[in-house]
Amino acid sequence: MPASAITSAASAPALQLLVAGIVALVLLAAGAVPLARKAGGSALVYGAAAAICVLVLGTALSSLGGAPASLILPPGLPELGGRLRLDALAAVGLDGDGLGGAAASPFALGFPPGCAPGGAGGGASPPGAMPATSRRRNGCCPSIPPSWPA
Amino acid sequence: MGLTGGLLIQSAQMALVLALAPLLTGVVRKAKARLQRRQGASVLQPYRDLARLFRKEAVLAENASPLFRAAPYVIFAATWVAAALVPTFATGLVFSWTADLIVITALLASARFFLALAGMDVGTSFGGIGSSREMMISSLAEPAMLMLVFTLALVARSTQLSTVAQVMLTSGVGLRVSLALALVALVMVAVAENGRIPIDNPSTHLELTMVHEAMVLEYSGPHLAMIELAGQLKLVLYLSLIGCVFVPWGLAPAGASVLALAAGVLAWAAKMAVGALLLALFETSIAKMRVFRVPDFLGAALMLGLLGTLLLFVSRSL
Amino acid sequence: MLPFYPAFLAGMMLVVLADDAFTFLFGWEFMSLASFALVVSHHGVAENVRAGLVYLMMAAFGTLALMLAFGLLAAGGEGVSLQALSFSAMRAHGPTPLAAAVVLGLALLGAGSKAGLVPLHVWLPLAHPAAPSHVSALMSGVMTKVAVYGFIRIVFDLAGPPAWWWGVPVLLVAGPTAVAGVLYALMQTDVKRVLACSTIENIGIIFVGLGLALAFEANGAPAVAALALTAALFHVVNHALFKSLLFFGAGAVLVATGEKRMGMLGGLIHAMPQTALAMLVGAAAISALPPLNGFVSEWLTFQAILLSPDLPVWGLKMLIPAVGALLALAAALAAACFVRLYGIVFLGRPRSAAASQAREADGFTRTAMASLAVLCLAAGILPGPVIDALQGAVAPLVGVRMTGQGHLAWLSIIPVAEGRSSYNGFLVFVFIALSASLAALAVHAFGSRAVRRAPAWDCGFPGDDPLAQYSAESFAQPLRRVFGRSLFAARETVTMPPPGDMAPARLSVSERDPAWAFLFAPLGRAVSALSGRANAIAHLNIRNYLALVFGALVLLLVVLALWA
Amino acid sequence: MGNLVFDIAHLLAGLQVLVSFLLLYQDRLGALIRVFALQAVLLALSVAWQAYAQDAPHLYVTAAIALIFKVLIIPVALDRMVVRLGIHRQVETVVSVGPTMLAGIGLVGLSLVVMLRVTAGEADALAREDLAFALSVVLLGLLMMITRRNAVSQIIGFMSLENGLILAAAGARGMPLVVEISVAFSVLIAFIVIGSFVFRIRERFDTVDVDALERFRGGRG
Repeated sequence: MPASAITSAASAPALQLLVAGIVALVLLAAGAVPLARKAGGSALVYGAAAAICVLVLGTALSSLGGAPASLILPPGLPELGGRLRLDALAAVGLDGDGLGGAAASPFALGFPPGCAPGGAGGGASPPGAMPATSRRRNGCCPSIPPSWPA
Repeated sequence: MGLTGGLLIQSAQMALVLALAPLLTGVVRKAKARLQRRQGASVLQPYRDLARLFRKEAVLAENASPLFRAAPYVIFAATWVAAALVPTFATGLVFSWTADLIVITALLASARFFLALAGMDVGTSFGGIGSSREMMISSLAEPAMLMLVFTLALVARSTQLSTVAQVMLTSGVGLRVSLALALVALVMVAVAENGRIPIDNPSTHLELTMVHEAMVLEYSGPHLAMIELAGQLKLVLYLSLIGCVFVPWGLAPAGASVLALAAGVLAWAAKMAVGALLLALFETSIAKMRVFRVPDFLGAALMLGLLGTLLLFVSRSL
Repeated sequence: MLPFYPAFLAGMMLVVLADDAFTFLFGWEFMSLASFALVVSHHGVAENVRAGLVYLMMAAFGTLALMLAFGLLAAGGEGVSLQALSFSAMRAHGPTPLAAAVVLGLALLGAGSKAGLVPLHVWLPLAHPAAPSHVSALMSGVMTKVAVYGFIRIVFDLAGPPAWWWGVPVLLVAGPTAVAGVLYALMQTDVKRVLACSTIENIGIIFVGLGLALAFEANGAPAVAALALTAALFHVVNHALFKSLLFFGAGAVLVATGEKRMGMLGGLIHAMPQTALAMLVGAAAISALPPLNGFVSEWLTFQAILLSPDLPVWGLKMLIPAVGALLALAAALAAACFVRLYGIVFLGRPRSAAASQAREADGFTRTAMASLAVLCLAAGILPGPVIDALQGAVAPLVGVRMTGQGHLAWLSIIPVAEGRSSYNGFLVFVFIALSASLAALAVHAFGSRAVRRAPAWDCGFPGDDPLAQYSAESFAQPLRRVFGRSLFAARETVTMPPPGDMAPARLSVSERDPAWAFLFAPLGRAVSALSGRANAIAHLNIRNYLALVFGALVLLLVVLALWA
Repeated sequence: MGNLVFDIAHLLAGLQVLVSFLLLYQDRLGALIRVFALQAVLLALSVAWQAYAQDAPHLYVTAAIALIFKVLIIPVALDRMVVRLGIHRQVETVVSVGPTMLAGIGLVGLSLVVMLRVTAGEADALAREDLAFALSVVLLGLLMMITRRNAVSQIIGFMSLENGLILAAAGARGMPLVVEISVAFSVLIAFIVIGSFVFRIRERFDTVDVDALERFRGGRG
């Protein structure tokens, strides 16, 4: 299996772009580890993820009608290599991925880190009396005055 | 007749439906009063009520949100569009292909969706009672209606109302058991959807029993007028739906002459009157059901619809 | 938590692009593990960790099923080389009918456990809410779609021509999934759990479409199969849109109030108007209301169901209308579920201090939600172009394309035949908008424009305690009483305080998930019992271990003797 | 002449299996060590005879190694260890001798059946015979390790198992010397480790009973 990425069928530039997108996402994941602690880190990561997803969405939409393209990448099983194929069904699936990512990433920018969804604590149905929910301030959830006027 | 003629008929139908809706309700109330040996208000009383409400000022609860003010218009619009798509005096309307029976059912569902939300908006427990029960009733009535649509679609091989009416009119479908089941199921669903006696009492003021009334408790002035009109339009829709599918005689075919159209209107008016009297008779002869007997009532309608569909397979393929 | 987000996206994209079993499973497992890491990102809360573990178990089970399925598919090839693992080799020599049937079952298990088909859905209401909102939006909106893609790729593309009965198991699982999913959503009081359970319902609708496509394709009606498959794919796109929108709204509410329980929210429309508007569009779309996109895919599915009498097989003829009834029931219950969710969270009066001091979400959130809401409306109004775009994917799978919808007059869609049925989202929207504005004009022109604010009439009762409003449990009480009593063993218990004690009485609702009670709990007990007994092996002494080694050796020799 | 070679090899291998049974039978440590030395002698003879039969000179080296280490050095070391440890000379068995003997017979039968079936294609009867006996010596050695409580007797079981390996190696044609040496030396290393291990046990718990270790290993599950 030659080391370079041989292309059996006509591998449209779209497929190579998509592979580049996936590789970029994986690199972003690796890069995000040191960034996680820095202040602007999450914004940078989510912004980059949003950009890549928009790119993927674009290429997927453009290749909905196109002829299927396939690609064999060196990493993968010895005789088989990592085979990738972009046909219409894969394009529809990618639309979903790209769209979801492109919408979720900007949303995540607005979602301050450290806001534990369970922060308000579990609890069965609302207690009879008005809950005196005093809660330490943790970034996003506003601190609630201990006693709320009945 | 061309497009303009078609448009004319379509707009004539929409205007006719809108104009006669309060009259139909007036006739039903008058008939019920007479059956209960009461004088009863005049047949035109609903018009006066609507006019009075239009002139009064709208009192909104402090907690009412923009949705509360916009909901009546959306509810009225959805119901009016649905009513306009049901052929009354002529089939083959210009816009009949924009929507079929499933879309009409869904339009009524969206009207109910916004009505239930508006009911909950003010934040009183009565709005909650109304919306909660309305949603329970609709979660059974809508599947029954859709099973009805299946039966009609299997008989007429189409869900377009005008095509269904055409098939019923011309091809001599003949008496079929499944159609009879479908008729009974449609009547039951119509009673449930319009909040008539066995399910909900339209003229009640006893909080615990009301469903439709509880949701619109906080409305007043023009908003209440919109919702009342929407309710009356829905009654006209269901009666003309029953008329056009099961009593299709007198429907003017597409592109018919003005005379045929006039005959169509008369036939339709007659059907509406007979329908109103039957409804009044039915309502005075039955008492309101407990809320939790309603699921059995509507469950029966769903089973009738499903049975109708399955019976149709048997009769069609034998 | 941050690095796993791009990894999760990369994994999903890799699965979709994979053209051989190894890359597919590699991407699949990569996606599962990344999403597991995201689910337990808030590991401070105990229930998140439990949810993560249950999710990991189900993900492993799903991958095992898919691995076996690919093994069967690859077995078709002649030589025992790795080349057989590539999808093109699998397509070249399809599996034997028996192997194909087993592959269908395995694909249903594998993809079904990830998508959330009923018996295997138990992890979904636990895992999706545990993740941060943007991740649960991705998991519900996109990851379940990757599972559906996996099912379609294996069953429609690789497993060769379907047998006549292939539609039956899929429909038998999909119908109950739709109804059970939405009924379970009605019982929940946590916003994100309601959304996760409604994902189960939408997956049921998608698999009904897939089951219909299988049934029609196998019984010689490829045109209707194309319609059913298009309906399923259309609903895949729709669900990705409005479910992400709803999860973003839930996230915005969570950020604004720090509260997930519906019983503590209420009246948020006053504080968060734009979020409320976007959520209204999302709720209306998922309840399949006409001008929006949810209705179009359900309408197409119903059109496919209406064509069932053409099928020669009696079983399918009876099964499909029954599944249609289940679908209609699920649609109506979905509307009830989202009236409840929207009404209790956004309308009414705030039920807690947190809800009363909520603030509107920030710019990014609102733009993300607004864009998705506009897409929902666009897909609802212009279904034709979307259907044509999907034909590229449908044609190779069922062999035939649906008739072109893009160019039809007035943007309407006619799936099968002119006289049969047609729907025009655009005109319906125009009519509603026109008549609503007409009515508004008439009121402003003739009616009185005076508006006065006054305390709510409420039949004269002065009570202003916000807890007197309907809560999540009380709104679902009629539906719980009608549907939930048998299936979910829903019980309401009232605990009265001892006489003389002034403590308030409490009414609590208890329900259990039948899949958990009858399938997974006994399984868990059996496993722990077995492992209890097997635990003794860990505490043998050296000599016993030697005995074990010796026993194994002797056993192998005996086998060798008997078998060689 | 051919069958004489076969007969003697057959005799020596058979004797080794017999001695393995003897090992199982012994109940005193001193006797046990001496019987082990006897088995080592037989092994050396058998390897030497194989060397003569296959006229492979390197087998003589193996025979010499076996003779020096297994007949002289190891038994003497074990004897001194037993004396220094001062442990009681009784060989505690887990299962009484009768069932152990029956199990041994069963094992020999099994190894014969297996080896004859597995090597059915081989022409050379001598090698097949040798391998069969070697496998039974190995299995008997393993059985001894399992049914003995005393660490020293387990060591001897392990050593007789190793003898079986050497016998098999010698029997198989053309096994290079390297393998034999490595096998031998691995056993020696194992012996050293076990030896030190036994001394450690002796210091800490003043008993060599393996079950006694059990108490200090952490609670049951």
